[in-house]
Amino acid sequence: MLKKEEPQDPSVAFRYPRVIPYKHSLGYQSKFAHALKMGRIIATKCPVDGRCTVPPRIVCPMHHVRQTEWVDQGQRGKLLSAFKINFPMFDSRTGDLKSWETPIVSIELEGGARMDGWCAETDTEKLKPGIILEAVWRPPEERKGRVDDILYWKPV
Amino acid sequence: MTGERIAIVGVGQTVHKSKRTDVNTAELCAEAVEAALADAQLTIKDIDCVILGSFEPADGYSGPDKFIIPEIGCVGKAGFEMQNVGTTGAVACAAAFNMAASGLFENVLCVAWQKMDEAAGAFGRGGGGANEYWTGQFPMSPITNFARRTYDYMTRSGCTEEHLAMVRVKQDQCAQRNKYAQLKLGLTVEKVMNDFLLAWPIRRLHMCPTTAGSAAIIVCPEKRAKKVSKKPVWVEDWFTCHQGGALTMAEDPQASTLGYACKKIYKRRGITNPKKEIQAWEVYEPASTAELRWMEEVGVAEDYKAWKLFEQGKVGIEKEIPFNPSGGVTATNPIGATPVVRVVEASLQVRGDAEEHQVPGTINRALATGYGGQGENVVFLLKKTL
Amino acid sequence: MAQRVGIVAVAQTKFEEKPGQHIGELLYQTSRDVMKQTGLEFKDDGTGIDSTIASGYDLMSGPGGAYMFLGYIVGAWQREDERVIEDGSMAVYYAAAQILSGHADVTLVVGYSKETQIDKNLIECLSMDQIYQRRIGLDFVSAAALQAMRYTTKYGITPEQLAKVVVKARKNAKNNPYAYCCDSLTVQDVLRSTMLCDPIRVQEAKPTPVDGACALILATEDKAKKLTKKPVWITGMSSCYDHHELGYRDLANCDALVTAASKAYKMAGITNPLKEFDVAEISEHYSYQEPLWCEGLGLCGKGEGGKLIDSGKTEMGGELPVNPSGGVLSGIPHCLAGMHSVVECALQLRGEADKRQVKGPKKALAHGVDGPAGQLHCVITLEN
Amino acid sequence: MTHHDKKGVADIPEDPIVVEVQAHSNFLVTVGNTGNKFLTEIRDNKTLMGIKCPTCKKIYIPPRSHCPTCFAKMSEWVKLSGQGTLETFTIVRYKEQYMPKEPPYAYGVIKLDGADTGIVHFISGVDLNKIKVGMKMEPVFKEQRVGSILDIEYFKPVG
Repeated sequence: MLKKEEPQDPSVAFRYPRVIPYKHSLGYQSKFAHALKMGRIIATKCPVDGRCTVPPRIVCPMHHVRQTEWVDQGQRGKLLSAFKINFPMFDSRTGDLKSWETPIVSIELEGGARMDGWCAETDTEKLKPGIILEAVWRPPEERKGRVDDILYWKPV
Repeated sequence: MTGERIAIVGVGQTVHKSKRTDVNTAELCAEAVEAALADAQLTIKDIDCVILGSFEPADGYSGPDKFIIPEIGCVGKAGFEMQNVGTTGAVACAAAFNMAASGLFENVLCVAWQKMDEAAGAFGRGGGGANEYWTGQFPMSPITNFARRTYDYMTRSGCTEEHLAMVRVKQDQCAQRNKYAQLKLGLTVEKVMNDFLLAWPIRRLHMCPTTAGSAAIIVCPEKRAKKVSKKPVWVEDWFTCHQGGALTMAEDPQASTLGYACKKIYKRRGITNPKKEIQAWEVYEPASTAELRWMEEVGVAEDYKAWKLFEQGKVGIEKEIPFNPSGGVTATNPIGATPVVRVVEASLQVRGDAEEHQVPGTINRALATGYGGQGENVVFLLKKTL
Repeated sequence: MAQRVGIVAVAQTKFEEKPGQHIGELLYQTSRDVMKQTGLEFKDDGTGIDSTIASGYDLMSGPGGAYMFLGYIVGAWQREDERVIEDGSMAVYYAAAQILSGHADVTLVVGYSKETQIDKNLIECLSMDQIYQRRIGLDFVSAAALQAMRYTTKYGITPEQLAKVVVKARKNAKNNPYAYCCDSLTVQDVLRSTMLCDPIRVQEAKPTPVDGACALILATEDKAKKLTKKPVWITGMSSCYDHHELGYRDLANCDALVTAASKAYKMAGITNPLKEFDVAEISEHYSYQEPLWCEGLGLCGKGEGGKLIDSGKTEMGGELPVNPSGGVLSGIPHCLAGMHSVVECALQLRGEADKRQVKGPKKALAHGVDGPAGQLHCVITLEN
Repeated sequence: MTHHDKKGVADIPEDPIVVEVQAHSNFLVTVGNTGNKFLTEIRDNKTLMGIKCPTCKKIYIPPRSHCPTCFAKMSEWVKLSGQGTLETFTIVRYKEQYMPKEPPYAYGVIKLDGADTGIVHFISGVDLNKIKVGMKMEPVFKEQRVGSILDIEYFKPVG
């Protein structure tokens, strides 16, 4: 999808490279980032129906009430779905285009929240919904308070 | 509604292509505006309000309306720009409908565009709508979203890859009859099933292409519409039903507001049997496979059984269910303009002006939608008579 | 207008640098505030808030589609939720049109801006056309400076007159607990401050970065009367585009503003704005904009903006106090200025502007602007 | 599920974090046929061309394919001398990453002779403090021209 028969003449078309810097204030989500650095996953909980959400949300979308309670989600979860992507995509950690060998999995954590992750098991045949996966973290010094501080999930 | 009843009196779109080097973005919009004005037999002087719509991340601009305005001859006119990820064109239409129905304006122009040949390459990094700090940390894109959606659909419904291919072939058959459509490939089920696999079960042919294109509509309140147009298309109702990132795909792979929006809008308009009461459908399917679930959500198929209709050959321009007679989004996708193209196509169907891809019989009512993000939908109902 | 649209509640955050707060917190705080004032909740049966309209540039909140992840905070869960990507005044304009159209009875309007997260000049620069004006590095600051130079030289507006605008803004801001900059400035201080982009000095430009949010609830006439004892009515409104290329315009004029104002005044039946309005909130991102926009708004003749400043008519206690809140020059974030103008006007008309209250106002004028050198103006007239 | 112990969350700090990220993009800007003609004339002939509206009779520069006020299609090119009058100017004294020059430098709007509009460009070849509104200006072209508005290096006072 990149640079296919691109015009060389700037009077026809030219490249406009740009870099937009952002300084995201994580605000109430900071606690979530701190937890990731500590190797833990926490979620906000809706006071009405107890639903836990990752990434954390300031209000419950359905009930529109402030979610102030945080719940530890444990280190394990149930596999919901898994699939592999066969095309290169950007790695937001490095900004590079790369191929992804490992499948993307959706997991329902012990605490009830659902999130995405990578899976160590590359054979998607073996990834049957319902199997239990466990989080494998980057070494503490490499963690940045991002969801990808979880290196991957591996079947228990 | 307490405001004015409104009608679409003119529609226009560019011939959609993967690449346009002869025009810049503003000039691309001008083509659609010219077409809409010609269709309505109005001039730019008649227009008193203009609403613009573009999906900014694919546009290289922050507030692209500013440089589009002079090119479409709208200096000195009232207006503003709307945006809401994939439903951008749809909220722009909704805004145009509101402006016309408010009684403040006589002729409202709505124009939306995307020149994606400019954005290719930038788009992957731009994020394709998945860029809130956390979700952006996974390489999520419409492709992965629809892979998951379709995988989930297949598990629940029992439909096979072959059925998915049938949907794509039907889209292509429709697109071949639409002179504005971009992809006309002469597909067979076998060809689709052997196409490059992006993320199982999504193959490249299943995903919407990148398009340079623009579309425009002109909306008038009742009195004016009756005066200027022989074939006004009445806007019966609309619902910009968003969920604002309430659910991630992990939380609900079938997250969609379409079913809810349709139920609500049908109730409001007294529609009890949509399959019978709506004769043409232009539903925004970013991936051909999504069409199955959308058919169920809008009420033309039972839950998780839409694929059977394809098996039975019931879907097509001359068939029982005329779903996306234009070829849909899998054939043509200038993102910001895509929902406007749906409205344009639905209007043409209602007027009986869709030429080669006209659904036979009288189209009393048509439904068009816009889709965006992770299951956000906007629904429009258009009618032949008031 | 066939019927009136009422503003039934307004809210704003304090404007300041808020690096510790997520955008969502600002949105939640202000939207909850107006919901609390009216007792309204998000409902889908027509008894609560029917729709939400937000304003703000997409690239302000993140690199693309970022607002999508914020919509739920202001009630987007299976509800009407749309966004105007212009200055906040345009969101109010559209919300009022949506109510007039009968499509919604009660609409929540929100605006947010977090300048601490972004490079404001860069985002603004991305509005310029890519082939000619952005190519040479033109942004909103230099575009404004070109306009300021043309305007001041054509009509002989003096640096002192412009400095007075800043002094007035900061003085007024002292009475506004929400304001960001309320330092005591003298004309000399302004004139001695560093030159940013001739003839605009640092103190004559909008302070940045500032964060904040505003929210309003708009309702049909019937509902507004039930929801509050002090509804504020929108009586006239219009927006208008000008040329994008600076060279296509005479920058000493603001034709788009003249058109927008005349349309809004016609709707509201205003013939002598200076006399009929009791208070005005005008979006002035640079000092020269107050006299120029005042001319465009018909508060004085062409080229007489400087004299208007000298006359003291726009000071607190004058014939028509302009920006009792301190306005944008006291630090209202990008994209939010026009919505803030409407919020402040509503507070004035409700008599709830505390120390910055103008005495017994009946009619107010709110103004918002977007685009380089005032390409897109929006005028909203209000009444109590 | 499992018997994993769930811990309390009180020990997790809450102090606010600000993360810096950069969004990169590289858009391909299409100039279009009208812009192409204008830029190649600059490149090949060092000539500034205006375009004339058949209805309003106004001559626009930089050109566009539709009249901004009447939407008439424009195709009649008018050769301009390149000289014009400085309508307004400014001196940029702040630095931003997207600026093509090191401040301080000047922009001006030059109302071109024979056209109804002006063009925004750099002003140079003169002491910045001596730039005056109303000066007669002319373009200075780059030696190496590629077909861009930047092929005009700057405008300078005539003579």
